Amino acid sequence: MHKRKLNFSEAINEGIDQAMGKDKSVIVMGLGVDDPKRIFGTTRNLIEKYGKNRVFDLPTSENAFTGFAIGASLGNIKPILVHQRVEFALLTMDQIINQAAKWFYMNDGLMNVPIVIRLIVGRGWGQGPQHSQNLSSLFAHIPGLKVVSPSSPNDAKGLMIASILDKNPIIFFENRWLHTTYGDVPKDFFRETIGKSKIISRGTDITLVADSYMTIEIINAKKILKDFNINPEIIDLRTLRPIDEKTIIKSVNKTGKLLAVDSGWVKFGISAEILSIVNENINKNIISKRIGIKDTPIPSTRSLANHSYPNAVTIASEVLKLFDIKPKNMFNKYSKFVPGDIPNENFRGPF
Amino acid sequence: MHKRKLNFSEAINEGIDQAMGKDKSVIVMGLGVDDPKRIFGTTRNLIEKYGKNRVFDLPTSENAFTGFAIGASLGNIKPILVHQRVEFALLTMDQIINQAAKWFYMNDGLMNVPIVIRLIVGRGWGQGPQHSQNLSSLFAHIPGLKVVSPSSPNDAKGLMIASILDKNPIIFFENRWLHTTYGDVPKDFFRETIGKSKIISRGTDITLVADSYMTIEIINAKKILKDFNINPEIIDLRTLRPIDEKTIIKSVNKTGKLLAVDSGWVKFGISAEILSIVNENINKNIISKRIGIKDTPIPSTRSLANHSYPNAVTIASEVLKLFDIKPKNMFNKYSKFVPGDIPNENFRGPF
Amino acid sequence: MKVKKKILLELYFDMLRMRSVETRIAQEYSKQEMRCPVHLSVGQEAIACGISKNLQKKDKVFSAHRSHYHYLAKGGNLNSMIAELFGKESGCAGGKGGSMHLIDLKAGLFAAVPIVGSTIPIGVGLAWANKINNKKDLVVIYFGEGSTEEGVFYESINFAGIHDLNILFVCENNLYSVYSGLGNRQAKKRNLVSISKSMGISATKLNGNNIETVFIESNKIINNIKTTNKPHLLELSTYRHLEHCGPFNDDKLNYREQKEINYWLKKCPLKNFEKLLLNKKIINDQTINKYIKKIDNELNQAFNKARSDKFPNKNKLFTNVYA
Amino acid sequence: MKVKKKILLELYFDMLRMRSVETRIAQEYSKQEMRCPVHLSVGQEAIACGISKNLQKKDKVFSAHRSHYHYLAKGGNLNSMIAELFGKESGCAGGKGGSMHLIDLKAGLFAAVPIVGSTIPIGVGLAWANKINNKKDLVVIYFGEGSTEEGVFYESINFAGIHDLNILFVCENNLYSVYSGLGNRQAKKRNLVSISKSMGISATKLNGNNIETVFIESNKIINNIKTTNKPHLLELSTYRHLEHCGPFNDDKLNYREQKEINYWLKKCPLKNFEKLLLNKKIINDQTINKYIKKIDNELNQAFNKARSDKFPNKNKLFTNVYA
Ligand SMILES: Cc1ncc(C[n+]2csc(CCOP(=O)(O)OP(=O)(O)O)c2C)c(N)n1
Ligand SMILES: Cc1ncc(C[n+]2csc(CCOP(=O)(O)OP(=O)(O)O)c2C)c(N)n1
Ligand SMILES: [Mg+2]
Ligand SMILES: [Mg+2]
Repeated sequence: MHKRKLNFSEAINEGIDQAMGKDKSVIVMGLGVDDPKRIFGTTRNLIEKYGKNRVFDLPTSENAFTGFAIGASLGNIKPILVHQRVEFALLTMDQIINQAAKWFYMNDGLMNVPIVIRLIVGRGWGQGPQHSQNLSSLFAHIPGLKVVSPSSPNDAKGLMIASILDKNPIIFFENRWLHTTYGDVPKDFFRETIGKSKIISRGTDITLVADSYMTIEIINAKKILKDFNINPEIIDLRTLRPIDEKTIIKSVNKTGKLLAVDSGWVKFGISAEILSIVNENINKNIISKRIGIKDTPIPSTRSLANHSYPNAVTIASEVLKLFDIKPKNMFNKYSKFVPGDIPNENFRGPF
Repeated sequence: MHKRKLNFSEAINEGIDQAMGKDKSVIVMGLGVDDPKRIFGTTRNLIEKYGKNRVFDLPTSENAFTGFAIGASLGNIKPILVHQRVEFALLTMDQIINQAAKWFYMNDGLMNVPIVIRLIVGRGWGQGPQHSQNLSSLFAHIPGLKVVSPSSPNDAKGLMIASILDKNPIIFFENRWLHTTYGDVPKDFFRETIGKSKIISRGTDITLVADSYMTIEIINAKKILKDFNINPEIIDLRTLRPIDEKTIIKSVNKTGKLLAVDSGWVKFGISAEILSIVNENINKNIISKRIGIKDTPIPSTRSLANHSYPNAVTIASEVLKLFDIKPKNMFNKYSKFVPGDIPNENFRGPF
Repeated sequence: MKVKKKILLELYFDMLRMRSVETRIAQEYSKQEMRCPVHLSVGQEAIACGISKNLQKKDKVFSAHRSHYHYLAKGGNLNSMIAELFGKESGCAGGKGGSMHLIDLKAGLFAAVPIVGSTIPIGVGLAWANKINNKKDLVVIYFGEGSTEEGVFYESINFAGIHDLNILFVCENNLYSVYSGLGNRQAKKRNLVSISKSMGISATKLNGNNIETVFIESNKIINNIKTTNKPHLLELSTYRHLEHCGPFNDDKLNYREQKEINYWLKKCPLKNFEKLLLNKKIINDQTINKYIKKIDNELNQAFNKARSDKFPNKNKLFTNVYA
Repeated sequence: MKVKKKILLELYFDMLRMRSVETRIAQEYSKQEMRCPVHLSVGQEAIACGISKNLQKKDKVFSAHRSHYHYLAKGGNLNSMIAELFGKESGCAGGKGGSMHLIDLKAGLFAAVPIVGSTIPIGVGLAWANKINNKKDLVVIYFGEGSTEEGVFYESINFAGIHDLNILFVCENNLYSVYSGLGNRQAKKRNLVSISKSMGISATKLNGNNIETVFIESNKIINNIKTTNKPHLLELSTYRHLEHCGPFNDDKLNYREQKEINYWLKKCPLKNFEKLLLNKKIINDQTINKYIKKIDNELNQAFNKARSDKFPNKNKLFTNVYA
């Protein structure tokens, strides 16, 4: 397949665009999907190509319009709904958890609900407590939902297409800090498998597991760990529900050590599930640990927010602790791996 | 302290009643708090004693009235809000997670939000997918909330009083099947400590951990396990956030085995946190396992719902597996420990 | 508009059948074979019967917790409904839903759910899909006046108004939400019809206990929706005779004044219509008895069948979680 | 009612000050020291200034994402606000909130949050507490017209109407929610004043760009609320001059027609009031310059202070999670 570099938001855009081109029933809906910013570029050109009848701006009525998406899906429409912040979806938990997740089950298979709900999470720029949460474990807990959370442009496109083609309600997480990151993406209409994680790099000493943006940080952490002769195996979860237990178990069985890096809060979070899977399935002593967003609401000021989130250096330091290595001045030495309050030079405030 | 037998709902009622008697700022609000059924008896006599100005029935506007509770708490009122089903609280997740949980933090300590939100969970009687979920992990995940989940009438009263006296937003879980269970309760105005679990019975062979109604089931499971010469230690969590790590770690360190029984779904659930705590803190091989509600929406018909929930026999069987014992006919032999679709003779439909 | 005798008889039969179904459920309920909550609609027959008579098979209906009449009047299968209440595999939702999750796709009863207000936006979404797909089918969304206190109701009618969707919103105003009267729930001066109009969608309030009124007026309204492609909201005053949930009369609880109860019992849609038809000699006792027998037979069969049908096998717990 | 000269001058000064604050923020923003989203209110000065002039210190105000004017006009501390935008420890929320979480308890600015509609029920809750506690203080809740599409808005005014709470609801209708005009969001025939009245609470629509109108009418309305103890909803038409979020003018994006923009720029509340006062010889250029200087000084100080103030120490991350 012919590939070229796209950034994450271009990859999502291309996935949606191709799916809309192939299937007239696919529509896009959400606040601002047709506005000049086009949801961080992810809905670029769609209204121009597919018109007002397939790209819908909406009233600020999140709870109802999640219901509209469910209802439309019962009428042979495939809605892709997007919230610019995961927090807005908290207004819609009844529709997502009580209705969409259970619809197919509660009518015992008569009608399914094929919708994709895109939830944008993460830091942005000084967004503060109500605009920078992650919250993916709230959705991953619910049977009936599938929860997808890619880290690379390739997977963003491939999983977006897979989500649109899926027959179930899909929660699709996008970290704001990924939108401006580049990677190879095939031009074709292709899908990645929902429910399969990916081994980003093989290693022998410890298994590092993450999803979404934190995958970028563990890849950087690996570079740091090289200086200490530690060779981690890196797993990008890609899907949170169903979670790919096999790959995790196999890897930790080999390395004997595990650090699960959580894109959200640790307590009752994604990383808890990972440790439990390992614990239930591997019958030997595994040194394991979690790291994630600090257990507080997330402050706006960068002087505090920078300490809220894990980064390559805090991750590497955590790994080193598991090897009983306690080096000094990690932050000075590896400052180039500490992102500050923007992920890269392409990223500008205020969003 | 003088004690007598009360059932769980009477104990809650007494706790609220005494708190209202001592503090005029305490009010009760929710759909039906003053109606003939009085929220399964838990708000009995309150309107008669404290009048219409402290016991409020409300319009069916859950999202807004959660906001009313928050706002009232800023005006020196202490609201106790109740939802007869946890599912109704899904309409209020913005107010609970974005607002209440973060209020004190986001104004850096200027104003706190002392509210108690009572969420009734559990099976009832053929309630089906939208009226019998648990969902406690959704709340336990959120810093800024405290999450309480008692199993005994004593703790129901003591933790209710502690919750009302607390300065933070408290999510108070009550399992419907507990309301009709009896236990000793002191007459006095007393509190139990939020954040402390309780060792229900000491044992040596395995640690069984649960909260809420599942504590009843593990106590019964212990009776079954006696026949197999297995002596479990039983921990009743009582609080989910902050969770009492110490007691769990100490117990599992001793027994070397762990079964966490989840009142909700297992994946990304409460039991995942328990296994992770053990895994992170105990540096030896621990045999551990989770059991909870089956990973599907919960059906109405008893012929299926009876298989959704763990019970003493499925719990005991799971424990026996960890000891490599695979007895037959467990269900026949121990049928008296299988609850069917009602918890006891006092319980009647339709709710 | 004068309603034909044939139609009058059918409307009467429909109402009698509805009433008999609920009465039978109430009688049998104490045997504790139907082990799920039931919200019976006794007293509210005229609404579902009157409206459904104007609906076509392809029109779609959404309902909430009190859905038996909406289901049956739209042509829902009685056997499947009773079996669902019994929790049997032959139930319309395979036993997984119970009374609060009725469905009959053939009849166009698309969904009923017990979260107050929750089906309203879903119904709107289907009507929206119809518009996108150039389908003219009507969507009827039934809800109680309690639902109109939920924010999602306003969000939904706003959207229906913006996009001119083919929807009939039907508010059955029976004055109560569980045990709560209107006093604690709605301001005295509140007026649903004028709220609706101020949000840009036309609306009407009618006596929901008069089957002729409901039938005739909803006929006009439905025709109007189908020709103008604009939504309409219909508020119907009515009263439930039994308790909110369960098989009994709960008047002894005194949450409703005896005077009020008497007033509404006198306005019983079935009794009054029967009296009218008897007076006008459109029916006689013989016909009524014939009807009763027919319905009783149907009910006996449905209950016997439900009773003897199988429970779903325990493996069914795990089926249809994902499509 | 004729407004005293002294008051006219104060209103002018207030508006000029508001405008200058936002303009300064806009100028400084590109230095990327204020690293949080800012929603500037340029063009909407008359509303907060006119209303706040009628408020007492003990009256409480709630706001949303576009809150700078509500905060300052109510007497919020400028230094604390600018420091908050800089993310400094001396900020009104210790740097934890940023521009979208202003608070000044002394001034009665109780809370601002960026989830659209979310403070509305919280403000209602405070007014409810006031009623329970027999306090007569007024609660003012500001929100944009976008908030009136959220269900929680309706749920909230319904309750305020049932319980007769002392609340002034203020809807600043600037025609846009981010880049979206009213077309996709509200039916053409929608009328907020009449919705509000149909829900049982009185309401008025005013020109929000005329400070005298806002001041005089809100004075009457506030007095009326305080004597009748009944809520009121005030809708004010206005327009924002800058982009939705951020420091720039974004007219080149063409989501608003140039004709419309010109129309509203001509209706600039500050310019027009200034012209009026100049014509009436109530002020002259000298006074204006004096005002400008005074404000500039205040702003220089606030920005210098914010710039030199300390960031919160990293331990502060963990403080005030629980009370
Ligand atoms: C969101 C939500 N809140 C509360 C309930 C509890 N509840 C069940 S039925 C009902 C009454 C609703 O009244 P109405 O809509 O008027 O319908 P009616 O029962 O009168 O037919 C309530 C409040 C619920 N099911 N869902
Ligand atoms: C619940 C929710 N949905 C969407 C958003 C995104 N958002 C931020 S400001 C805004 C505009 C709201 O418009 P309006 O209420 O008219 O206020 P204005 O910006 O015009 O002052 C929106 C939609 C949000 N913050 N919260
Ligand atoms: Mg009703
Ligand atoms: Mg606006």
